[in-house]
Amino acid sequence: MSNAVSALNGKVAAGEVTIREAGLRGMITLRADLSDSKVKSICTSLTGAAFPSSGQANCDDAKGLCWMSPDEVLILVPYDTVADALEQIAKALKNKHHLAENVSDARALITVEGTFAREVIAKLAPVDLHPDAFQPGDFRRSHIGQVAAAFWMRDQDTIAVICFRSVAEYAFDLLATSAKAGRVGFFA
Amino acid sequence: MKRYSAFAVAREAMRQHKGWDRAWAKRAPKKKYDVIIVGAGGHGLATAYYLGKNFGITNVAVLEKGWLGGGNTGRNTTIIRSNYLQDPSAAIYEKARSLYETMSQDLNYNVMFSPRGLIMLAQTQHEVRGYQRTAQANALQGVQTEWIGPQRVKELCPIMNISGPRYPVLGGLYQERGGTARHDAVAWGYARACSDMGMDIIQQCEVTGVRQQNGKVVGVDTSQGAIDCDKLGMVVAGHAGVMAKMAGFRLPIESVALQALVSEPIKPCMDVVVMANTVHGYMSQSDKGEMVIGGGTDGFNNYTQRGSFHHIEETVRALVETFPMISRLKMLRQWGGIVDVTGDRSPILSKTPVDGVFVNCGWGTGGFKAIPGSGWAMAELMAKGQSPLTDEFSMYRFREGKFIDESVAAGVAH
Amino acid sequence: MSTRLTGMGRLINKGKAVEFSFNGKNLRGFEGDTLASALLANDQMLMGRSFKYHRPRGVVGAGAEEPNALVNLGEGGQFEPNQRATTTEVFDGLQAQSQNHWPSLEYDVGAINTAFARFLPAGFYYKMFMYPRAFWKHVYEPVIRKSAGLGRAPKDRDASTYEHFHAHVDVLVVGGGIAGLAAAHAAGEAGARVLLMEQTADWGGRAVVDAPMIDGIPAEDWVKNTVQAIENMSNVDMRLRCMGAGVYDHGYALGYERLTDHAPEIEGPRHRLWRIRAKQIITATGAIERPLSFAGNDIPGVTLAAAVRDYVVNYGVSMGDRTVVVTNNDDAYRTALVLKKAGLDIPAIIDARPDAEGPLIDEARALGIRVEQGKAIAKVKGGKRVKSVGICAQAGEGAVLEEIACDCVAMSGGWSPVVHLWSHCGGKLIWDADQVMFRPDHEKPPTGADGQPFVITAGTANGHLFTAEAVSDGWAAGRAAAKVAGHSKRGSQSPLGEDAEEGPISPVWLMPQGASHELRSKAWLDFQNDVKVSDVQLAAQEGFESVEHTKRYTTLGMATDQGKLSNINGLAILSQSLNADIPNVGTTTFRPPYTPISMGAITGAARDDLFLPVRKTPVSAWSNANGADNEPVGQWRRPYTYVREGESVHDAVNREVKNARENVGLLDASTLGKLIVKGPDAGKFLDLMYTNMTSTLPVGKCRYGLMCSENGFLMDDGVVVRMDDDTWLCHTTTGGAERIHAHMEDWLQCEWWDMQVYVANVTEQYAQIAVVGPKARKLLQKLGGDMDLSAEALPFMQWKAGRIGEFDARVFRISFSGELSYEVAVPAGQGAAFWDSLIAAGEEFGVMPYGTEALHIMRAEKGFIMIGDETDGTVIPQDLNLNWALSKKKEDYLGKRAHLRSHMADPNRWKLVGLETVDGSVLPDGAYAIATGENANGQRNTQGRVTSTYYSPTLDRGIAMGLVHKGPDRMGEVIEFNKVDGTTIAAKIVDPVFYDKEGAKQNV
Amino acid sequence: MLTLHCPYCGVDADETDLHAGGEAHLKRASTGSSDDAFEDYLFMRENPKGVHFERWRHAYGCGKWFLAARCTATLQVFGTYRAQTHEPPQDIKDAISAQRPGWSWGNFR
Repeated sequence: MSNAVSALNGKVAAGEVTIREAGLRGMITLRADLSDSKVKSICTSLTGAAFPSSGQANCDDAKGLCWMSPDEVLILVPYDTVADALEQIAKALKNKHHLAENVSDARALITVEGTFAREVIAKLAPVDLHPDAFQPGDFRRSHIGQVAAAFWMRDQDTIAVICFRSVAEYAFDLLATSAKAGRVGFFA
Repeated sequence: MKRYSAFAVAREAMRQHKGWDRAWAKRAPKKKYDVIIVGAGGHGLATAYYLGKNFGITNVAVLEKGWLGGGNTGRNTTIIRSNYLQDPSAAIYEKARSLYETMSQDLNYNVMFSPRGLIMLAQTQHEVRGYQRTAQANALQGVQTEWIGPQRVKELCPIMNISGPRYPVLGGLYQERGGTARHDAVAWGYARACSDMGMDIIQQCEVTGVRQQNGKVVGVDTSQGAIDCDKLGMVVAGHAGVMAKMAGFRLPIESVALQALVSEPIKPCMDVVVMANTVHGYMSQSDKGEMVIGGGTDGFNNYTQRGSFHHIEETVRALVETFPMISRLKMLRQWGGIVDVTGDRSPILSKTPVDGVFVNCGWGTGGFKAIPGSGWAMAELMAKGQSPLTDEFSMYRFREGKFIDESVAAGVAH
Repeated sequence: MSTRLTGMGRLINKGKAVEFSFNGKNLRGFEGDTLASALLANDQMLMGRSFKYHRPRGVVGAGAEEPNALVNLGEGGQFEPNQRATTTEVFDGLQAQSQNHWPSLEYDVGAINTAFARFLPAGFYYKMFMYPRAFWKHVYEPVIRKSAGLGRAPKDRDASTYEHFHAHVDVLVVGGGIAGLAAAHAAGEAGARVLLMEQTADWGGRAVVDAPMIDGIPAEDWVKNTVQAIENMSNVDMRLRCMGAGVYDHGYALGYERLTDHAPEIEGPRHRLWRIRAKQIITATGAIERPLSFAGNDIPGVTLAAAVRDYVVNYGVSMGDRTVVVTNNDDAYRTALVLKKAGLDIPAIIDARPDAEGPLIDEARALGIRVEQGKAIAKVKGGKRVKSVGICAQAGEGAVLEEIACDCVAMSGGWSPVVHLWSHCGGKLIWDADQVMFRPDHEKPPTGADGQPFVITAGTANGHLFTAEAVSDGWAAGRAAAKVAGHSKRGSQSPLGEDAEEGPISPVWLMPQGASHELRSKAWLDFQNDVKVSDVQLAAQEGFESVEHTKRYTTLGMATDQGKLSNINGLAILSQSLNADIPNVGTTTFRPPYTPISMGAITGAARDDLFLPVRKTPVSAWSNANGADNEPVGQWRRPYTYVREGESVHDAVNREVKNARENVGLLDASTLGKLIVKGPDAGKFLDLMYTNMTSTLPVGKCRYGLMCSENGFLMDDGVVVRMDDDTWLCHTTTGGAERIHAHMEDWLQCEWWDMQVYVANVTEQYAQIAVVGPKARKLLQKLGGDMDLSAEALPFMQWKAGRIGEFDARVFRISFSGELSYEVAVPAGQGAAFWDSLIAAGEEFGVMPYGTEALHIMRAEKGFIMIGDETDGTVIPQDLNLNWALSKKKEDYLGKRAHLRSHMADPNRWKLVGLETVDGSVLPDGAYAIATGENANGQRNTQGRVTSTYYSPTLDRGIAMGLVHKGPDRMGEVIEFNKVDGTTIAAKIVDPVFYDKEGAKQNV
Repeated sequence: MLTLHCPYCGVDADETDLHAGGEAHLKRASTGSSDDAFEDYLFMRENPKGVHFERWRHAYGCGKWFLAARCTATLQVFGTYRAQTHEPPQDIKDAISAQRPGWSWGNFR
């Protein structure tokens, strides 16, 4: 859709750690029996990513899979391929109890990039972000400040954060404020 | 009993204060009492006091497993108000509030009741309607309250930010004769008056069993031995469920922790009590100058008298928004109280399945303000078997689906 | 006088002077000074006034325990009251003012209270000010209040910022003295992830002042080496100016880091609140020296002995020229030695012990210091400054043997371990009679989530007052904590300390032992709150036997230092008064924080715009730019109305109603909850959730659904849509989206877990816009697209998916206004553009947006109920005449059983009706219908109440809905409603549907 | 400030990520039940000072409800387990017995 815009339309707060709303992202929430091989294979074929185990995310910039709960996986695909992906899921899981919904417009993806990206998140979430405990591939659902958020590391200096669209501005400002307040030096 | 007065203080000052007696006598338990009240908190002591004062029943013991006034009586934010919506609540809380007006004189003990005025802020349209409804109800209940606009709120409490970016103040329900009192003094004053009537207040005495014959209470077992009685009042707040179990019945009660805190003392800057339910905080300034702040309760059962820090955070956050000047004050002390809440968040003052056993519990976060009214009503219930003030607060209302729900006016019941 | 010494002061940089002001006077200090040391260096001994008697107060300590030297600090948005001068580092431009006096610190009118002190004993206010009754509020209390409080109330908005930080560690070490350093070092070497925090600006604690040897080198060097070793460990984080504020359950701890208080020019947050989860917590929090209780011990110049030497060694400041040391232990001799060696005069050491011996005493004697044993101070003379002390026998009643001129008294009553952090989560204490202190009882530690101990106390805080045992205890604690956390790599050896031998301390709770009442009433326990020995004794006499009673009756320990200096001394006096042993009287509970922490730090970043999240719909930006007068609905801000220039809010609402009734209006309904419920058992499940039948709804159709709680009360409503064979879309109220989603998950997960149903909350996936009014169809048709929106193709209560213009849309023909209405859902990303298209295309039809108030009025005109107005948590569907929505066919649904209870089946319940005032005016919100007489409690009887009331622009009169006793049977009857002014207003009971009863307008 | 282990996603969740849901193992009384049974189900609570069973939702996490055995006097957690059960699993009961011999709660012991 040509006139679709993401929650913050690519807003950026640049600094030592840069906060960036990532723009339109295709997201599908799939609830199903995750041990089912057909479920796994459709997820993998849509994204090219390995099916994640509990607490993991296998994502690159455009595509990937995030383990949301024992019966839910979040599928990331390019925004304009969602309808097609939903059709493929429906076909693949025909006669299997499942729910697949487009949530691309319900959420915002914000990236936190910079040398103390971990600390920006650790200021806001009750989660151990120490390199011993949180590494690329790990995925965590929790809250930042007062809103629900899920995040994973794309690389050592980049964390991707997903939140609901309605609070994207709050989440962005909170992350930007935390980044601007500077380094704590705890994860040296 | 030596009467307290400025004259008595002056006289004693001349002889090094050697003449002051014990505020309440220290006695060993007798073999038998007409009435035993378990729990020497404000409610238990007030019950005993009014049994003596209103009904001439003075062969009474008040048993306390710790020290008197050591539970929620001494752990609350001392707010007194009666601006409740539902008739039964308004009746008992207004009875309490009116008794507070004369309590210092009645007890000859200065409880420092300070009717400095109380505002419940309306910060959403829903609250505006809810408090207007309460003001209408109060007018018919004989409770003096009024709906006031934001400018009047600001006049009464100049340190308040009434145009915050999130929840501007749209007005408030104002009770001019609401306020605060010195919480410990309420317990001590009642204890002294009870002792003066010849009642026994027995501390460090834990009840371990309720003895019954043919479905009627005949006494209690305690850490200081067995004591007989004709009637037994259980006024033990958070431990009501545990005591009910001893007597063989169940109660719709859960005990959770409530958070409160005070700031360091500063010079007077706030003459009213302010409650902001939308943002979950309330604040007043004590006579010592501390800002006394109350917050929310945990959602889980807890007997530890310490709660979770995130409630403090939520409350302080809201109050910094409402009163920006407190940001650079410091929290001096935080503590938790264990409050007992019922299925409809209203108290139970009731007969029980055991003949002669009465229960008074479930005051949740609203107990302190109710103390004299609760004692008055409970004494009447225990002496006469019935009281119009307690009729609706029966423990059997849950079975009938007849609740007393105060949350409906957006007023959190604290 | 107090003054700066040459050649001393290990913490100050004499090369860098700083300028600051105190009470407007410009003074100089050095970098590294505290405000207290800098004031003393300027001979400013008088720093404040006490709370009750306004007595002159000088500094009594040198650290966190200080009760006296509190100041108003800074100005404007940087102003802060009650700052301890002893923990405030000076910086250029610091402005401080003393507190609690009028007109000035030197001449305080309030000090007259001292003259009346004998009339103001403990608890005097409970016995006075009762008569006449009205005087309390109007005379007594205002006077008491005016004299209360300490610091000034801030006026300005806080100019600083704050932040939080979550840290997860294996071992948290609180305290950077030698024990804490050893612990952190040992735990770090073992491989644990360690956080070490120290509340002051320097490592080493007290050991560096007293300079014992550790591992064969002076403590200061050992500290330097150890700090360096720890800094080299990547697994240990070290924080200065960071206090362990509290230990909570399950290994939670708070750290309070002060980042810019000492240097306001640093950018960034002022304070950082650390929210820590630690597997093990080591409290190496040291000990605090106790004052001695003798008459006049509150006069400025009477100071803790260790503080006196701290000022000399750390800051090169002497408290006085002639210092009398008074003690019951050997440690205070160190003060005498330090002072003597600094060239200061020590007229005498007064030792209450009759026959103490040891190397420290020998050394004092060797330096020519007079040591008086078995002696005590009978009385200190002086006003704003010590002038002399009278010496007497400790065993006597205070007969003065000799008067010694001096300007400083250094006192030591022994040491109390800092056990606050140990105690809060249940750690117990034992009384150590030999050392005369409460120390942590290792048998009864605080336990964590696994039931195992999670706090280890180390060093002086553990009762180890000697260097050797303190440093090795810290080391052992570090090893032990790391091991519990799963780390036990081999490390270096435990450090070895050396100590001078010390003789035993002797408990001295009152000086002299047989002090008269006159002396006891001048012997202070709590310096800030003015609690004296005689006050505690009076409390005991009056039966306040529990330590909690005594504390509360006398206010002992309730000052801003929370009894750090007074608790144990007060407890000892109480136990003596009761003839009981100290451990049998017990201690009060320690509550966090250890020292006060700023509200700003607790708030963190959540202030101003970040105070609370505000939820925004795709249309919010347009609304806010076009006159929206918002109202908070949960975390959303919904336009109440869109006000045009020159228009009142009331006018705007009426305009919006009229326009929607006559032309076409747009409502941003995006906030309504949208839940997808899907699966083979979805129909069965929804039949349990809703009171009416949902499973039978045909695909393509919509139905109004009602939800009750298990307790029978109405909790939500909304339109349910059948999407396909096994999928339903359930609309909820705005506030209901998350709540009802969680409610459904709860039942699915915890009760009916065998059902094959999935639920997804897609509320925010769609912007939903209600296009309402007689011209609604024309407007949508003008946009084009591939859908036939005619009455025949899309009748009332049906839905379709397709395209409107270029937008992907689902169109629901539902109406909450009584008008022809389409609710159109488009993906949220297209929401703003879709709204813009409607506004642009609608111009010719007179399109206008409308807000929640117009929505409310239109639904009330139609007699539709509103959750939250007609319902308040006490209302059941039967009360609202919604029996038609209570399925009789279904065996079970939530609320069905509840409705069978006697009170809910009571025919006397108040029921919904419409209300029309006789005079056409608007009924007041929340008014009650009065009935005759009063109830047993003297309250006016009532027979109903207003639930919604509005001015209807459509009917040009007031309309209302209400619940009235047997209301539906009383149509046409006129009843009276109360007004707060005491008058009443008459209203007729009518049908609640005021407008278009046949539904002709919505069904076209 | 509790930390509870979520048996679904394996996370040790901070209390701020959780939502407390009251007493566990309530037996639903529906149509056909007596007034007593219905009152018991909706209102009567064990509220013990000691071993307790309760419901928690990993609200900000995986969204799943789970059950916890916890001591209300010490806040010790004996274990958490999935909600799809009518009584605590044996290993949870054993864990409690090891720490609190002779415990009982409702009909469980």
